[in-house]
Amino acid sequence: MEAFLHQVFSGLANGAIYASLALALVMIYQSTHHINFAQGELAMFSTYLAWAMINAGLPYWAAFGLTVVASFFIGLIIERAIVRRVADAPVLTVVVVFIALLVILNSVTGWIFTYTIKVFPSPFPEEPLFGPYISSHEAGVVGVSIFVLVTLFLFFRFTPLGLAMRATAENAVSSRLAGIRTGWMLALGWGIAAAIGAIAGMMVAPIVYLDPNMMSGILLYAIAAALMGGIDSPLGAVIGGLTVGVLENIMGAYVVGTELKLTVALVVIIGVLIFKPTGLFGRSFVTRV
Amino acid sequence: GEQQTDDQDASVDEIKIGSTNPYSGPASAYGTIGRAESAYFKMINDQGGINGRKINFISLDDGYSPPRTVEQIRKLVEEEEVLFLAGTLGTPTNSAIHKYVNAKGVPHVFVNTGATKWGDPQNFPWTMGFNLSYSNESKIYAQYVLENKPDAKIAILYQNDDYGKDYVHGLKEGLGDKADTMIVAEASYEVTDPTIDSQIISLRASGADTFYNVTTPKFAAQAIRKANDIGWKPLHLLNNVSTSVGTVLEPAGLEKSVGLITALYLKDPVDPQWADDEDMKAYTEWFNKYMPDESIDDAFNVNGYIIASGVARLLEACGDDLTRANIMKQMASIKDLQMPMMLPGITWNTSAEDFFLIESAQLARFDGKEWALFGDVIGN
Amino acid sequence: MGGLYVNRTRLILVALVVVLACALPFVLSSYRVFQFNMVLVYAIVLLGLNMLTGFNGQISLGHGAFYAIGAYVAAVLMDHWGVPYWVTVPVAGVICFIAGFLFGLPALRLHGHYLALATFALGISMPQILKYKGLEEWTGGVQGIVILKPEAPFGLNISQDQWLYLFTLIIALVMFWLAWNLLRGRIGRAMVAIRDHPIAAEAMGIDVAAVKTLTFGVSALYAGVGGALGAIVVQFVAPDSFVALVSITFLIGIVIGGLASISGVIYGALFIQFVPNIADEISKAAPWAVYGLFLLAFIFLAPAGIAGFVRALWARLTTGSTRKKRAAQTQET
Amino acid sequence: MAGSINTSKVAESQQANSVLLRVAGITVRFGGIVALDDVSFDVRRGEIAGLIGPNGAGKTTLFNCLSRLYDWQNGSIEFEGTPLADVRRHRVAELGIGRTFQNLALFKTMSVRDNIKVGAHCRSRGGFLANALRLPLTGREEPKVDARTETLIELLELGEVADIPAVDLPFGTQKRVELGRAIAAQPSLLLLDEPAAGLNHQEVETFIELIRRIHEELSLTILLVEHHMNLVMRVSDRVFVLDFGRKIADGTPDEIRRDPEVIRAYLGTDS
Amino acid sequence: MPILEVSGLCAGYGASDVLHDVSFSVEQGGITTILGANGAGKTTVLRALCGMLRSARGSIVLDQVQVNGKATESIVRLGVGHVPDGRGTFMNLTTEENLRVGAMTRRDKAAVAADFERVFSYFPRLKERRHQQAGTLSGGEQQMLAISRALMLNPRLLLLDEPSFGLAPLVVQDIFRIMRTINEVQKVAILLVEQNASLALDLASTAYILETGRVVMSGPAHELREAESVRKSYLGY
Ligand SMILES: Nc1ncnc2c1ncn2[C@@H]1O[C@H](COP(=O)(O)OP(=O)(O)OP(=O)(O)O)[C@@H](O)[C@H]1O
Ligand SMILES: Nc1ncnc2c1ncn2[C@@H]1O[C@H](COP(=O)(O)OP(=O)(O)OP(=O)(O)O)[C@@H](O)[C@H]1O
Ligand SMILES: [Mg+2]
Ligand SMILES: [Mg+2]
Repeated sequence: MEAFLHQVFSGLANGAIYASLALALVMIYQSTHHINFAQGELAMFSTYLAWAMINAGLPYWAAFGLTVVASFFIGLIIERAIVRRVADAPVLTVVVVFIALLVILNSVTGWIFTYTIKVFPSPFPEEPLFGPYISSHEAGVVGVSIFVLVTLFLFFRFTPLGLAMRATAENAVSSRLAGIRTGWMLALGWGIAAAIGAIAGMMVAPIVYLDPNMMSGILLYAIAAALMGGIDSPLGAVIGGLTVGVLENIMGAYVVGTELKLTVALVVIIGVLIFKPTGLFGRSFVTRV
Repeated sequence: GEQQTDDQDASVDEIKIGSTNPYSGPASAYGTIGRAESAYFKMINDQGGINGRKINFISLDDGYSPPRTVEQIRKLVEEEEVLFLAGTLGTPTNSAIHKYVNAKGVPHVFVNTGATKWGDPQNFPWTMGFNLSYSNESKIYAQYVLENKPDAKIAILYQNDDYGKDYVHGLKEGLGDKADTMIVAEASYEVTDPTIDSQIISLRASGADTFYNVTTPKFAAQAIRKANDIGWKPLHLLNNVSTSVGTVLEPAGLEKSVGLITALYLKDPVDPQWADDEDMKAYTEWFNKYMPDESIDDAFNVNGYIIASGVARLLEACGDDLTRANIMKQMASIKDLQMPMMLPGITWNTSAEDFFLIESAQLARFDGKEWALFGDVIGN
Repeated sequence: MGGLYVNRTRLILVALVVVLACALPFVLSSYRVFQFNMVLVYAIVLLGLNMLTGFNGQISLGHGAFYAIGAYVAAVLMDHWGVPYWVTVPVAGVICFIAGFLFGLPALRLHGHYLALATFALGISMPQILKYKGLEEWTGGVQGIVILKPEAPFGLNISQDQWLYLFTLIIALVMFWLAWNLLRGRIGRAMVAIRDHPIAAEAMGIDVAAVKTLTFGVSALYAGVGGALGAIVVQFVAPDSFVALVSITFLIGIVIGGLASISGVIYGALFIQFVPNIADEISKAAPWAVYGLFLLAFIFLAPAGIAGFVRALWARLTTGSTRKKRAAQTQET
Repeated sequence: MAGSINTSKVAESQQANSVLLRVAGITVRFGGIVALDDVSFDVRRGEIAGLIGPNGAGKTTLFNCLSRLYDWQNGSIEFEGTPLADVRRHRVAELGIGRTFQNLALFKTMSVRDNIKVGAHCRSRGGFLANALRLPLTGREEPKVDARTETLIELLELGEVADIPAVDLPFGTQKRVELGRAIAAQPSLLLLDEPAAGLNHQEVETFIELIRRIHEELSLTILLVEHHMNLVMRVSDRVFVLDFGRKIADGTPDEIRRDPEVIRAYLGTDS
Repeated sequence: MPILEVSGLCAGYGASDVLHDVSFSVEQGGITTILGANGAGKTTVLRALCGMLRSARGSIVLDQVQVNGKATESIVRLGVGHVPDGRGTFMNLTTEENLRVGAMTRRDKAAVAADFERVFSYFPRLKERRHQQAGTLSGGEQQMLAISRALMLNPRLLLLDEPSFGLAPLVVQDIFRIMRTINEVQKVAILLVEQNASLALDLASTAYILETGRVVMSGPAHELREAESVRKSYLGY
């Protein structure tokens, strides 16, 4: 029983990691209707920036803040310089651009910072929170995810900017006819997503260590989480993330063993999607003729 | 297939050597090994080459994908017409070309993985591995456990690929009849897993008092830290792949690493015990000059350095007889060779029947600062 | 899709390419022949994927899985039962067809990103399944299977590489012919109609579910045939040969080549075969970055894929009439 | 197709006035919205029936039921005696119900010609195998489809644009393509959802001619939704009126034009 | 002083032009209508005005500001409401969100709230459907929504591309009444593209006839109403 609980808590902790990146995916989806495969690498790159700043002697929170801001601008610039050019292209073309970004970021980071793992500090205290079950940092990640979730939710639901972004993602032409500066909305979406990604990266790195491939595995889980929760729902991303985390642990520890746990977890997720094709919390939209 | 005999003309002033490494893709952390090898040969060439010949080391990217390895090796053999192959990295990748290079009669030496199959002169006379084989290393741990903790309950964490499985297999062989009773839990992970926390929890819950940790650096660091954090204090046997003080133990926490036991055969540039070692000085000097952008912490570079120096040594031994047959002959007649950066007493030995280059290691326990070697050099 | 008129210039062009392809193994070195052999293999796989994703609009990020199944079917048949290599190819095709069809059934419920995820999951899981203990007896587990290279038959005096290339070429030509027939006829129109407007397609009497699942099956069949040929050419299969990246590479192939274009898959195959090597030659420090830059450059210069680029060029060269140009934009070659 | 004129005339006289489509007590709800409320009517073979009503009255919803895109909660629909509830979506066209869409549902990237060919899908045969292997069946079927398509292209005067992707055409032309696509399926009942929307006066006149012509030549039964009163009243034999999902009137155009309820709910005074 | 003055406008999609040397104007507070057959280029004119066509050349002056080459959103922010061809509904937003998007550029909260009530009073149907996903609205309801969305912008110049499209006769009458009201009460200038020529010519003061991308006739609406060719093609008597 103790081990079981332990698995559940550890799953929740992992799930919070997935959720934090999944939130960035939801953000970019809401504002561009794309799933950004480079989101993980972008987050990883941001985390290296933070690491470099901390190494250069900056205090944690200063580095944190600067990184979030810098990442925002990096996202903005990537959108304006690269993604913008394929705005009217078919989805798959955009996907290839994302893949290009992914490999470039991964490779360049490895080149600059080498592939050895780096320790990234946690802003939370060392002592565990609930006995050995969950460390303060892990609890902190959960907290940060929930904070980002609530912020995003409020942002999209209640601010005009959030509405403008959703409108732009859905119908850029009509949005422009409503006077929305769609170019900036897309860039802003990228910026915010990159900033959220940076937070995710800085939350994840203390747990998995910082290395250029830090996010590639996590991205997969984050995508699964975001889709299971519903790609347009911040709440879905978090619940999806936590579910995937726990599901995977339970599968691995008690049901199918570690060798097939990912496979089985994915099968379960797809099963859920077949049952509910827009994810657990995703809104289903009707297309009528 | 036809056997080619396009051995290189001894009169040429350049020796072409081929290799593959994952410079791109998810395994690109190993890329630094290839870069270290290239850097070493650069140094050799700067010093005038070997027997007056420059070395042209062509190391191609295979992205750790077997089909691409086949392609690149064919390019090296058929287009570049390299004299031989050295330091090709990875088990699946080398498996893909194993038959081809032997059919072609191209020396395929210093194969950079620890699988057992690289030492099979009967069937594959052109292939010889470099590392202490994973299974031999495992047997050292098995022997240690059998002697020091005969009623150990062992839990194993391993990477779900041939590297991991070779280790597990070796341990089971080493434990013999007792394997079934002693091994109480096994858990695997995929390289794409973000963490191995769940596996550690499961292994601990099995009631094991001995932990066989067969993981690559990142996961090793995670495992050491996690085991410690949840208060699991087993006899912790760590595979040689991840013994780097700089890139594994420091990230895991030096205090959390106290008590780890491993089998060592290389010197670690970060381990303070070698600070004044002559080998290490030469290494550091070379590193700072030829690999200024890379990380000295990274023990992978040592691997590349030794392979390259082994190749240099081999060419010296070949003299002017740069035929493929002679290369294999020299490769298979190494006697008690003490190479730089190898632990004292760990020598290279081969023969026509024995295609295992490194067959010994010495146990070491981490004391929070350095790997304290103990016991004799084990193996032949 | 429209106006797939077989005019004379096109016929001549196709004939020229075929003749060139036949001559290739007799003028190039063995190693190059091997590379072009892989191009043919990839072209077959891409053709299937393009059918599914380009023409039918079902995104697959997991075709590497069917490629793997095809490869393993061939390897296991040859290794375990000594089945002749040429028999394994159709068998792999049929098995993959069934696998693809079965996967296509639940996939019917999923759309867009959700389908992409489901297929991606398949691609990710495949290596794990291949390593699985329960299948080890067949698959050789992590060790994989080494296959022998076939000799040229009928006492032909050509090398193994040349023979394999020609063998692959014959199969590729057949596969292209079949795809051409399929895509330009009734079913091909139905596939595109489903992609463009599934509701209207159904209202026009197209059995959307059947066409989609069968397209999935056929597309997997192509991947399986490609996989089997790839295994024979490389002479080795292992789980590490079929990681998720392979699926992504295939996707890159069809996009760079040109979505919903038959000729595009050849360009795409050339790209995925040769560009990584070029990247490697440019930089050892960060070859992936170079590869990524190549990707971006191609996308920016040829947003409709190389096939689209060639088509536009062709249109500009041949006629000045705007009508034709416009028609050419969405036509496929 | 052209040859069918005579035979169908005979058939028409035999079956004249028989019920082709029977809608009985159909109710459709979306959450709280009742889009159709116990609607019943018959369409007789060979007639042109008009279906009018205010915006949101449920006309398109009814069409969507007829093509099985929507499920209804109550009631039944029979087409030539077959209960539609038992018919799967893609069988509807084969059964003989063809339609156009209010907001256009063309296959955008396909040429006009191919759009029309897809319309003929349900009247041709040949599956994956036959197509891929070019079995004799395909050799027989494709020319038939080609011929039919060319006839329609001519009938609808689409020759100029036959090779242009549908998406690049002006709205009115797209509507004509949709019409062509629908009749390529050789339906016995043609559902037209606002076919004349966006046409100017002269174009409406031409369109009326066209409707009459295809009605005649192809011996079709037509159910027509339109807000263009001039058109509806001139071509329809009978008109049904929906309001808030309920049928509020049916009768000849003259009767409808005078119906006070219809005037109040729909026509207004100055039309 | 015209609020909109267009001269020598050429524009198209891709290689060839659809519009050739089109010139017209809309008076401050006036109503101008453009009539023309299917495919004549009416929609293209409106698109060009709003900077939606990169190929557009010629001069477009909006209230003394040259707007050629400006981004659509910048032109819109000068006070141009556009009811586009095809309605441009945000299918996955609710009716209310659609309207809020329409009012996105405005900061005057109270006035926006008042405008909400105003468009709901014009189209009670929309109020009933307030929280419904706009993509599920009926065609006519979406048309009402498109008009309302443009009104929410509180424009000075309203471009209407077939506002009566798909609307029931009664609603068409309403719409024209509404247009007249906003024109008279709020002094909104209107450029109207409409197939219902009779109503359009009644409402407008100036009219232009477009044929294959060229203005072939123009003048006061009541004069055009009498012209033989206009009567035959557009009015039917
Ligand atoms: N899928 C749906 N979900 C929710 N409401 C719907 C759906 N489809 C239709 N409705 C509602 O049902 C009502 C009837 O819609 P329908 O499209 O049938 O109207 P219509 O008579 O065709 O109107 P119009 O003349 O404007 O096209 C509308 O009020 C619409 O909002
Ligand atoms: N997106 C487009 N791409 C290419 N050609 C187009 C596009 N939109 C319109 N056209 C072409 O431009 C010409 C003018 O079209 P436009 O839509 O301006 O006509 P219109 O007068 O508004 O007609 P309608 O009465 O159908 O609305 C037509 O020939 C049409 O085919
Ligand atoms: Mg309707
Ligand atoms: Mg128009």
